[in-house]
Amino acid sequence: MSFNSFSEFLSMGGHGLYVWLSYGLGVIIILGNLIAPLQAGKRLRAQLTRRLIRESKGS
Amino acid sequence: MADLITQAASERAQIGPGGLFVATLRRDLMLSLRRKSELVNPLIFFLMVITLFPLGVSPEPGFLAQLAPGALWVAALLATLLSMDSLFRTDFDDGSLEQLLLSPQPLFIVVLAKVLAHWMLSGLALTLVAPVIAVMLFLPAEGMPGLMLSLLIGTPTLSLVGAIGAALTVGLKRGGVLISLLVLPLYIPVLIFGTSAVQAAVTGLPLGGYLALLGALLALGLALAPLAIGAALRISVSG
Amino acid sequence: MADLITQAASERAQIGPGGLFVATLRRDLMLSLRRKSELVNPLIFFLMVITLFPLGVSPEPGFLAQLAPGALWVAALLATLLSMDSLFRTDFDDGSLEQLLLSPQPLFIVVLAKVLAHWMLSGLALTLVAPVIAVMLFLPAEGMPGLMLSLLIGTPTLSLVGAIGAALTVGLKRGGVLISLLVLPLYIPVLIFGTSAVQAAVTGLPLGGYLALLGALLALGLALAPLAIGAALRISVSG
Amino acid sequence: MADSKWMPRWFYQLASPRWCYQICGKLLPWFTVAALALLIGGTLWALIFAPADYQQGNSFRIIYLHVPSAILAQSCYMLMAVAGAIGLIWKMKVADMVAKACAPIGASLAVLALLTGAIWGKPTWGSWWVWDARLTSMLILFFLYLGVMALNSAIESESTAAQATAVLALVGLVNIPIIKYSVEWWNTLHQPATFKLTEKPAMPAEMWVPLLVMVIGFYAFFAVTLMMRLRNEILRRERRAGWVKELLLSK
Amino acid sequence: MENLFCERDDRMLFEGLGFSVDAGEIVQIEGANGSGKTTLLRILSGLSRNYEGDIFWRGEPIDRVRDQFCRELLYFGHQPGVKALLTPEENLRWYCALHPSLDASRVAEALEQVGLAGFEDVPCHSLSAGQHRRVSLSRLYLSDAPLWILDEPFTAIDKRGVAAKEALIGRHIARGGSVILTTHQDLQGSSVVRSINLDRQGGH
Amino acid sequence: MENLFCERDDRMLFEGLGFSVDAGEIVQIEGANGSGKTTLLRILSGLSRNYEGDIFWRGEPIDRVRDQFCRELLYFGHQPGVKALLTPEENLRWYCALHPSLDASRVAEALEQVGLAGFEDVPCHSLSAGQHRRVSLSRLYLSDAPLWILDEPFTAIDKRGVAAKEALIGRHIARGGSVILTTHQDLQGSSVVRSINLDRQGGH
Ligand code: HEM
Ligand SMILES: Nc1ncnc2c1ncn2[C@@H]1O[C@H](COP(=O)(O)OP(=O)(O)OP(=O)(O)O)[C@@H](O)[C@H]1O
Ligand SMILES: Nc1ncnc2c1ncn2[C@@H]1O[C@H](COP(=O)(O)OP(=O)(O)OP(=O)(O)O)[C@@H](O)[C@H]1O
Ligand SMILES: [Mg+2]
Ligand SMILES: [Mg+2]
Repeated sequence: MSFNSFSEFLSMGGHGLYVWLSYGLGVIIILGNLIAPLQAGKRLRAQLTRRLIRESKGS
Repeated sequence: MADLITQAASERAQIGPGGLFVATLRRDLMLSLRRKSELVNPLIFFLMVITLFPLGVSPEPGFLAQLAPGALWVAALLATLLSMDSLFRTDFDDGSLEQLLLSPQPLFIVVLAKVLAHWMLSGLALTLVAPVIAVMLFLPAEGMPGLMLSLLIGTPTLSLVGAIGAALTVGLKRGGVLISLLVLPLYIPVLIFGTSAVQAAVTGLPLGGYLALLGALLALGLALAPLAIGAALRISVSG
Repeated sequence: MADLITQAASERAQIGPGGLFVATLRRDLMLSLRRKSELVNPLIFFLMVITLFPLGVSPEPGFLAQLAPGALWVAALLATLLSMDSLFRTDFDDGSLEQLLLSPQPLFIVVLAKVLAHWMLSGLALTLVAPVIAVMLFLPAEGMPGLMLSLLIGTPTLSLVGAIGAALTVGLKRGGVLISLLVLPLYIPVLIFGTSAVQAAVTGLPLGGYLALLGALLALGLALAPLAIGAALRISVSG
Repeated sequence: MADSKWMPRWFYQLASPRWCYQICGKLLPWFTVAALALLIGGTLWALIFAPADYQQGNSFRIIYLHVPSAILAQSCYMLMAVAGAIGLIWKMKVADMVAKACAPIGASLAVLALLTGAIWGKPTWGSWWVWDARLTSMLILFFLYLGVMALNSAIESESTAAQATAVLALVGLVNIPIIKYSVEWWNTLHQPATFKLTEKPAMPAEMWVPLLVMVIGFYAFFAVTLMMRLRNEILRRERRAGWVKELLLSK
Repeated sequence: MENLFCERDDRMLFEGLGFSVDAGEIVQIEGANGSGKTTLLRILSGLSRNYEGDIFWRGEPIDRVRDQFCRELLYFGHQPGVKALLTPEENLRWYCALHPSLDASRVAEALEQVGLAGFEDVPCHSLSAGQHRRVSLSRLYLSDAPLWILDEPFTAIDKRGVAAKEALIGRHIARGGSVILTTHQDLQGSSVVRSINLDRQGGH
Repeated sequence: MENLFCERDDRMLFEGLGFSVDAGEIVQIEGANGSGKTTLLRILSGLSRNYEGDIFWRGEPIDRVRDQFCRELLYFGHQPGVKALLTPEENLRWYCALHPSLDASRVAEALEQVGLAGFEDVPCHSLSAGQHRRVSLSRLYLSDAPLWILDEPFTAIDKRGVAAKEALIGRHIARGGSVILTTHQDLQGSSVVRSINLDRQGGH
């Protein structure tokens, strides 16, 4: 444990802005990379299923 | 009976010159945006120049800052010049230009719309990204307003003058004149006033005079260039 | 009977790969020379850049001399890049490229001839006028051999690599890519070694190492690029 | 393909989109758990327990994002080029899809490396950007990714797009070491080590162990997102195949 | 349109050529490849000014009434004037803005009539050669202009398409319009065709 | 040429199409605009690889004998492949270097036969539309290749020109060559024409 208090942890010895900005970006990019394919997958499945059902009804 | 036909046309809700202006502007913007792969996309060119200078010349901030005003303006000028050729050439090649010249609407409207579209994707776009690029070249913050204002007022003149050259050379299949040689001498004043304005801004001198000169050039261009472009187009297509 | 036809063809004095190379080289050179009005004529571009820098940046000899190696190399690089797009595009548009791909002769011969023609009118021409331009930019006389040698060895690589980008994008009507974006990252090493060679020559340091590196890049390009270009052309036309 | 008889069996299996879809589905939960555990544990360790650098203070903690993302951005390019080559030579559809899925991930990681580097640069060097060797070569790698993605999206026919992209990725792959060395050389020539990146051996164990954890975590995370994208891509391209129809309708 | 009179003098291609086009008339310019058909049509439409002689429109020299003439003319040249990057609909909309004789409200209908229904929003570069030309030809369906000048309008069009175009020309004639056209195919359905052969003329 | 067999499978345009071309045979691909004629010819000639199915040349899969096939093929596409800045003769000379089946010694003769005598050293951009295409067509006079694939070869050519081309195709057939072509005009003189209609196929 290299911090004595939570506020010290937040301020990161004066470099808080930089550290938290970086980690914020890191979280955004990692989550983005997980959420984007998940949602794309959901949309794709729904779309393909809808088309399949339409086609099977049509014929 | 024949007169009936003509009458029918005039009774319909007609698209006037304003409509034509908007339609042409939209069409040209759409064309450029769809053809993103256009080689001399001025923005890409701009970015390229900015990446290459530190790599090729020197990555030293002091030197780059000194270089920045001139390099930015030279890049803007080259980007405009290089994208100029295609302004009328694609229309000429696919036959749209003939149709355009056969329109009963005033020619200068279409011409102005085309030049405006060109400027929006070259001059205006450059003006908007210039601050970012200036930061990467370490231009002092005081220079920014001067840079943006001078680009904003100066680049439309570049587009207008360049279009005259493009119109004169559009019909040439072989040999003859070089659009760059025609146009470059006319660009020099804009370049000089433009960089002077930026340098004045950097050193904290007043830059109103330079901007007024750029504005005067623009007014002159707006008044005369559309006529010249129209006449040049008719001559080129007829040849 | 059908075999008779084929036989007749093989009995005739045939034009071999060497003949094809020469014929293509001649054709491309002729085409470029006839179309003098081509905007991105590398020489004109080069001259323009050299005129614009003293006007736009600063006419001071000391500053210009410092700028010269980088500016010359950046101009050479941009000139190559800008003229690259038309290397296969005109052939694609008028249908010659299809014919070229259907030829039983090895594709890399035609490709090499086309790249050579391109280089002769860009890289080689630039190398030949470079001393004049260098003098105008006050490059010290000691830098000349370095400048010319580095341009001579470096620019063919630019043409070869650029041709890969041109071949990859030739089929694209719409959207997406920028040949510059594809090719520029690949140009960086040549730019760096090239300017380093000139700067070494100016300061009197040995430049053999840089030239050897440029030579190695050229050898690599000569070995690999024709294959990549051929594959890219087939892919582009097929799409 | 007829003339690839000498390829081992697993290669054939990999080449089957269906098999690949299923195996990815089986592996995904394991990798997800591993990635989450490593990344969360590593981050806590990095932020709370690792000691501050005696020179750079706490801004040093950025390294735990910066270095893994930089390493991954490079590995990802290599994977993309190799997959592209396999697709080009053996006409293996799955390899094409892997290559296509790699590009956006790699580009985003390159962005992360660039941004964290830039942010780190401000307190350390006093400016957001300098034309330093590593920075420049990372920027160029990012441009390469952009080119690959742009080319892929510009070509309408999917097989043509995959082939063209593979050619570009391969050419770029040859060039990456050249860029790296040329840029480094250029920089050390003109700008003698004004800003030297901290060297690895200088780091005590309590600093580099969490770094190792983060790097492995990033690899696991990369595998997760790659497999998710790959599964989507397989579904999309094989939408006319019987097994996809069955799979979709069974739900 | 009461009286259109046209007289030309050119050195190489044709000399002393003179003819007039009345309302309800089709004039077909004939001639081998390179005999000057396109050249003549470009002169008549006012695109090319490299000629000697006089052209009259409704009895007036054409230079005097250029504006009126442009308003009443529809010209269709060798090049279709279709932007490959735009969709058929976008292409036509621009033409409607350009030329008041084209009726913008009927664009969809015209596209359907040339068989491009369903292709409205496909960029033209992924159309076939014939479909590409059909985009440009659909201007004929929109046009109220009395005079049509058509340079090889049937190139690359399939047989049913040609028949439809001929019917359209017939209707135009019936409404009192006039047409000057060139084509290497025979006009089949049309009745009032007067043809002018350029092969007889000049030294070619 | 004993046996050319070709089988294709494509999603949108045609499915399950299969045909073979023998020596001395003309196959005419028919279909409305946009029915896939050009697409089919490009696949057959090996330009387009976006297809599923097999094509055989003299009994071998075409990918195996690509080289031999190219040597024996003459392809004529929608775009004439003529450089506007070169003269007809220069254009042809390059083609002769490109393709061994073209006989360079007969260039002047071929140009005369397509009616371009006197235009040998005029740059092609000042030729008329039909003359432009004739430059490219004159390759047919030079070619010894057994298989000709011609995509609308008669576009913009005048009637006499079309007759001459048809005679030429007839002679090629008589010598044992084969021709696959598309055209929207009727073939008049030729006898051994088998036609394949793409309109019947597929869902288009
Ligand atoms: C935009 C700015 C930056 C970029 C693009 C960048 C890029 C990179 C790259 C590509 C690596 C190599 C990773 C590997 O393969 O091992 C790296 C490593 C590293 N960077 Fe940065 N960097 C940037 C700024 C910084 C700053 C400001 C610092 C701190 C002063 C820094 C410290 C480090 C350290 C300590 C390593 C690990 C060295 C090693 O393991 O070899 N970087 N960076
Ligand atoms: N590059 C392309 N991308 C997508 N679709 C295309 C492309 N080229 C052609 N098509 C489509 O494929 C179909 C067939 O085109 P093709 O050029 O083969 O027709 P065609 O039979 O030769 O017609 P035409 O008689 O007009 O020459 C058309 O419906 C067209 O819209
Ligand atoms: N730009 C030009 N410069 C010089 N001569 C030209 C030019 N354009 C055409 N010609 C010549 O003028 C003559 C007539 O050309 P034109 O295009 O009018 O022929 P056309 O009758 O339309 O033929 P086609 O049936 O092939 O379209 C041709 O012999 C051609 O060589
Ligand atoms: Mg004509
Ligand atoms: Mg076709």
